[in-house]
Amino acid sequence: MTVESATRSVSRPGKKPSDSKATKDAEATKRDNVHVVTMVEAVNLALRRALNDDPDVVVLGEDIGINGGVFRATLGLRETFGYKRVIDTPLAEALIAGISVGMASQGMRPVAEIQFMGFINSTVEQMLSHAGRLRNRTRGRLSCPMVLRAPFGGGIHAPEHHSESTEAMFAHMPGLRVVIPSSPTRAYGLLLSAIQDPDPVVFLEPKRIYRMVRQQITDDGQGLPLDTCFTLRQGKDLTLVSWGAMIHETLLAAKELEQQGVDAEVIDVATISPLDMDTIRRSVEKTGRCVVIQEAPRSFGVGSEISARIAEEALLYLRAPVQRVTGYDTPMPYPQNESLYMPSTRDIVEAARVTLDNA
Amino acid sequence: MTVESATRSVSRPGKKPSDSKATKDAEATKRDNVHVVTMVEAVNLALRRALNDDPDVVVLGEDIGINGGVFRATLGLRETFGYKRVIDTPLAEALIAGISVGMASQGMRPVAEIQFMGFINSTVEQMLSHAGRLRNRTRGRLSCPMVLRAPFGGGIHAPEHHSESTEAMFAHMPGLRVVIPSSPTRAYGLLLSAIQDPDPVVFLEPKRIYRMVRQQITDDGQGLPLDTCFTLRQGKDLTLVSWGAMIHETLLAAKELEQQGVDAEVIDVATISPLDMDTIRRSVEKTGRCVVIQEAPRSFGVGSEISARIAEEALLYLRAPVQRVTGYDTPMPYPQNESLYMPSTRDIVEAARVTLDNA
Amino acid sequence: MFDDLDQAPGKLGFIDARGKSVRTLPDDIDVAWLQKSYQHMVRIRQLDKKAVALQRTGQMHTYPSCLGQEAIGTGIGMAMQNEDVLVPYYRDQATQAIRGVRLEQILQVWGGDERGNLFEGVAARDFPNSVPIGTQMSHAAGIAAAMKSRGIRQAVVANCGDGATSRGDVYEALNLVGVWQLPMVAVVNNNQWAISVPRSLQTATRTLAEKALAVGIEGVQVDGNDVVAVYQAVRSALARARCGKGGTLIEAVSYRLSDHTTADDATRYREASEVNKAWDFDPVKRLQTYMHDLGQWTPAQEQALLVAVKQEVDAAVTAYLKTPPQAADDFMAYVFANMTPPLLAQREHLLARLERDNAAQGGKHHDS
Amino acid sequence: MFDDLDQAPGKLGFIDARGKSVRTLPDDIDVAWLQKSYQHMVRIRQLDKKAVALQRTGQMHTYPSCLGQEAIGTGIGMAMQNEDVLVPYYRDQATQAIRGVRLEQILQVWGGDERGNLFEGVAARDFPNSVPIGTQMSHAAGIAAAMKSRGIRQAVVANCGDGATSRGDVYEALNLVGVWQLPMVAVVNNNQWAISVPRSLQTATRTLAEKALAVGIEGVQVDGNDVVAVYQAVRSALARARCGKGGTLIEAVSYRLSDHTTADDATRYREASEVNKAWDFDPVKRLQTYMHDLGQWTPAQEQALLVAVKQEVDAAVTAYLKTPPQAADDFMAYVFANMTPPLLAQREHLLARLERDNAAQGGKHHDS
Ligand SMILES: Cc1ncc(C[n+]2csc(CCOP(=O)(O)OP(=O)(O)O)c2C)c(N)n1
Ligand SMILES: Cc1ncc(C[n+]2csc(CCOP(=O)(O)OP(=O)(O)O)c2C)c(N)n1
Ligand SMILES: [Mg+2]
Ligand SMILES: [Mg+2]
Repeated sequence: MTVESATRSVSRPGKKPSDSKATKDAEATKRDNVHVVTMVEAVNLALRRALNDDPDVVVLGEDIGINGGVFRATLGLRETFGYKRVIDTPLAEALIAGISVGMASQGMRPVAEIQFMGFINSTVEQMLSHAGRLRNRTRGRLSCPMVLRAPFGGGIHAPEHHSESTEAMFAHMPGLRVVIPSSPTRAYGLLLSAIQDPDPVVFLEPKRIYRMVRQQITDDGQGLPLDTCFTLRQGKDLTLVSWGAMIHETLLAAKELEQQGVDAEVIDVATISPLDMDTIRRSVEKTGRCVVIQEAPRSFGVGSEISARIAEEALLYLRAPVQRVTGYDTPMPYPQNESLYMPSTRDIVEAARVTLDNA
Repeated sequence: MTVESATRSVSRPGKKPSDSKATKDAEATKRDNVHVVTMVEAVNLALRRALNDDPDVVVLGEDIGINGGVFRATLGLRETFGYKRVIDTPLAEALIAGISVGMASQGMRPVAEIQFMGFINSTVEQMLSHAGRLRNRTRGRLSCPMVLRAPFGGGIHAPEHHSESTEAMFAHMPGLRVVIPSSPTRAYGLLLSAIQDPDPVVFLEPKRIYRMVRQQITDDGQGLPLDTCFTLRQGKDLTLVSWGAMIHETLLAAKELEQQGVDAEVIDVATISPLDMDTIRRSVEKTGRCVVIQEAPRSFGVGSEISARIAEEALLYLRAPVQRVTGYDTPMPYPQNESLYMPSTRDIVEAARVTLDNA
Repeated sequence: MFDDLDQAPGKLGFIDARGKSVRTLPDDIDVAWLQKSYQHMVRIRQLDKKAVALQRTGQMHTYPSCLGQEAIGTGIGMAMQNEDVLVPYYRDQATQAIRGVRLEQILQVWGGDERGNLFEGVAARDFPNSVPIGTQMSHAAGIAAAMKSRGIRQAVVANCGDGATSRGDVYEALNLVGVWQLPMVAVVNNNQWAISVPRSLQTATRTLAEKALAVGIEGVQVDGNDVVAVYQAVRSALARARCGKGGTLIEAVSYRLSDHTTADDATRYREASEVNKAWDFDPVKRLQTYMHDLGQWTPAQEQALLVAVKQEVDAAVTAYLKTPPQAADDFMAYVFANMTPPLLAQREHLLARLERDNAAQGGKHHDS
Repeated sequence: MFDDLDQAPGKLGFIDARGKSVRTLPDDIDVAWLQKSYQHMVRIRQLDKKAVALQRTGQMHTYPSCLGQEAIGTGIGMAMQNEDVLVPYYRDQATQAIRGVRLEQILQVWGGDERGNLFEGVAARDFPNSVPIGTQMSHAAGIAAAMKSRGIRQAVVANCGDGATSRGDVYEALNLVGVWQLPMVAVVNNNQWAISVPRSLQTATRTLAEKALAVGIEGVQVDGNDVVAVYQAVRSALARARCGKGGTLIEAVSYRLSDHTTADDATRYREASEVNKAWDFDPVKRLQTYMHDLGQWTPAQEQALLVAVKQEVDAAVTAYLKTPPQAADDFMAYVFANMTPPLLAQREHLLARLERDNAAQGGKHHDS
């Protein structure tokens, strides 16, 4: 996908329409199934749509029922679909993943929520050893159409373990898709596709931007394609590649660069694995310069794969070394020093300048 | 470390000395604490040395007591050091990691064995959320000098889950060291250093080469440096970078290349994280060409980080794109088709040729 | 030997080690049932024997025999209905065979061929056996939850070993069975060893059945060498489960008469005398004695069975050894429903490599 | 309300909800002990109140109050010896404070400053509170194993919530305590809710204490709103543990009177009436009544205590608010004992960035 399908977007990142306008929009368009929503509301809309359209879909996790999830992603679903399809589980993440594998093996479509990505670690055994392998192990006899959702990333001043970005861990696991939306539109469309997908998907939601912008979405059950990058902005001088919440800073950086006369292309990877290198490579072949931006610790991250692939596959086009703007190889600091860890818009602009200054 | 310390090596990879000679050597030299050992015996020797020299060291895991471990890495330790220091645990890997964190926090030095790396997944939560963070979280008040050992990698025709190479998962975790020996000498020296290290170390033992070669080792309690690559072979035309069992094929490839008149440098990364890029970069600056060889699935692996760093830091020296020779993005096949997955010597030679043919 | 193999109060048993009936057999058990169960047990023992022999001669990879525990697998298999789902572990060959998994498929799995997991018919929705200890129990709970949510009045049987009871995920799954009243029967094959670790080093409880108390489900200990006891316990637990009365944890006390697997050497860690003693409790022999004493099993019948079983197993071995190789790219073709672009590219790479190696070596695909 | 807060047979209690003694107090409990416990409880309640207020005014991040559960933390703290080790979870402020963790350190942790975990003195080997639910229990088992292996006759107290009992790692740790006879006392703060999930959705067992049966250790249920009951249960469990008699699981039944944390809104999922009813069982009030009825607590004493506590907490708040910022590179400096070369390079990067941002913004380090 080379241009964002979401031409229906009504607001730009960083500009939040006034609440009253949003409410009016939402009401005016409800009849046509058009909603003006934040990303977390878009997740909710997609879950609602999936529950409505497919009786095999169930939603499960901790505090997702009456509480609507700690981020309210499942708000109201229990009321509409009942406790048998919107299921509060005991406090056991390995179990949540494991029963999802079991349910999915029998043709159900469990959509499990892990409350924060910091608590996803005990699902690794099930995801790596089973979810990603059931189809292959049985040569297609059984399969595992499950989704494991988790809010991820830092910047909300949460306690320890509430700000992790460990997407690289899942990206390296064969048989899994790892999908990360970065706008309401993409949250809606990608989550629907993830649920409809016949294979397991780890769906990571950048919680820092859960409520940052609103977009107008037609709740038509249309998914957006997985396994493809979204080019959010066309440009000829430089390629900026990112995913998740850092797309926000990346777009801001593109704007700042524009003011400096630099025309940056911005690619949202969206599906981290399998990686759509075609889009990225074609862009870099055009621009010759690339900055990859990731929030996760620097080493052995998703950005490393992208940087390596660019250099391996487009070396002759590269007019400067790929720059990576990343977190540090440290745990996320407790909130007081969290911002020291986080990559900033300025870091991206600076890295872009380094690639540009490189003759 | 630019040259292998192990000049004391008495046998070359691929050439196994006759058993009778080995036995004779071993007996002749026992008085001087010199042993001619395989890698798994070297691990045993290091564990024995550590248990002997430091009363705080304990060894724990499944079947490591009277059975001596399923690969016999802990053979005889129970008899010498008793069941209180060589401890069979219940069958629970998360527990093994968790109690190791607890023990280490009080100044003990637990060396835990996970029977196969395929069963390490339930330790991820403890390793990521606690082992790698205890020091940082307490600003140095508590620390976690533990070692988590696991045999890893394929090629021994074992059942499913017995052939995994998930080192990248741990390499991405802040606060952990990930160390991989590829010879008896390095197994002995690196394991001792890992045990003595004040921080947690994931120590992965390439089981395919556990018994491939013997080397003469002086059991003097001397560790080898962590955080450094070992240059196993100097060369000027091309750099081959690998770790673990693939070092075997990498050295064979270097020989084959030599016959073709190509002088390859071979670097054993050894400590995967933190990564000693200096050694690798200097080598590539010299040779201008590089092949990175890893057994793990191709995408988002340790090789991606190395390839990315080379291109980012030595772009102007690169005379051809870095080549990666890797496993595929699939689960390890069941034994019958395992060899289809495994990178081969020929693959390395071919990749080398590609970099060389690139003017 | 740590857990008593004798029948005792609190441990369900019908036919004791000497082949004597100590309790009236359940109504639905007749001679035909006993003979059928016996046949299954003899058959699977023969399969095990062959599999080990194949391994010793380099025609099989690591194999986990269920020697001495045939009554567990058989009792379960006899108790399950077709629409129930089995989530086995690697010593459930007997149950799998009863559910129609072909003997050669069992050999294929351990011979290193994923196609052995292509179960058909009754077993089409069963899980393949689980290698990572304990992890299968939450799959089973998920399947049970799916049944419950779909209003299907069937149940799941999920099995694991004594060592597995130390795993937290087994507890998590059983706890869910309790709190969600799931139609699931968990059978612990307590063969007293987890490789070299005796049952007594796994837990301080007197029985494993009493672990049910921590999760609010029924717990039953049975003589795992008495196929009738296993059958009866599983059958009534399944009946309860199917009608919404919740799950059961069944501890079947038995003994691992073989090495852990062909890769193991049990003489390193246990006494021959212990193993010899355990042979006195052989589940196969006792059933034979019992039927014989009933006048329902003659040497001629035994002879005929041995011949038939040998033929069947030999045929399976032949079929196993004759299995045509998989397509080289099979290990890529099933990772996802449709091969992703990266995998398609990697398949190109694989095929090119094989062609190269074939060209170089005339057939042998590639060495390392 | 799912688990009864009333005292009942099988649930240890000394002072009931009305402040009446229903059982002779243990010998070692005198008026001074009661007054001290009372002071601790009042102090921690005041701290909680201030912390929540700080959060509401933007001077504190997410904070988990222990309102209503002060008797648990206090009873544990009173029962522990200095050389015992505490492995707390995030509602153990009272125990931590008794062990000498400074009140401002508690605030620092939730204010987002790792230095709050720099405990000294008695608490120097204690763990910081654990955020990932349940994971701390195996740390505690490991510490207990270290004590046992070193022949130290002390014990570990490890705490978790009712929701945590669903986690497999909690079971694994307790099972180890059983089989290794470890000197560990596990206290479950059963405050009846895990965020919005009631206790009844976690497990089917009638009590949480009976989970001890599955791991072969002692299980005790106590009135968690009765500081004497908590103290007595922990004290005797510790005594048993220290002399090698193994571990205990103590379920302290209480109620979470506050929101889960300041980020939670409990009115979304539970009735005000339930919370109001639970206030009748307030652990602080009942002890006050009891002492008052004994003639050992006057309004003047209460007044003086409130003043003292307010002063102490205000001082802690002041100290907390005045904490000088950490060095910018502190979050890199303690990842390893010595900064690795990559981290040293990353520190360079960090410092350069800060300099750049300072230059650009005149002080403010950097926005995102
Ligand atoms: C999670 C995990 N850890 C370790 C292993 C290695 N392993 C294979 S079988 C086994 C012992 C299992 O014992 P038990 O549960 O009693 O079953 P049994 O083999 O005796 O039938 C171990 C430790 C594994 N397969 N999975
Ligand atoms: C492993 C893990 N999963 C989820 C969470 C998110 N979470 C924080 S507290 C909590 C509920 C804990 O309930 P309980 O154990 O009863 O303790 P309480 O907070 O009631 O004292 C949850 C789900 C977490 N911190 N850790
Ligand atoms: Mg066993
Ligand atoms: Mg609670």
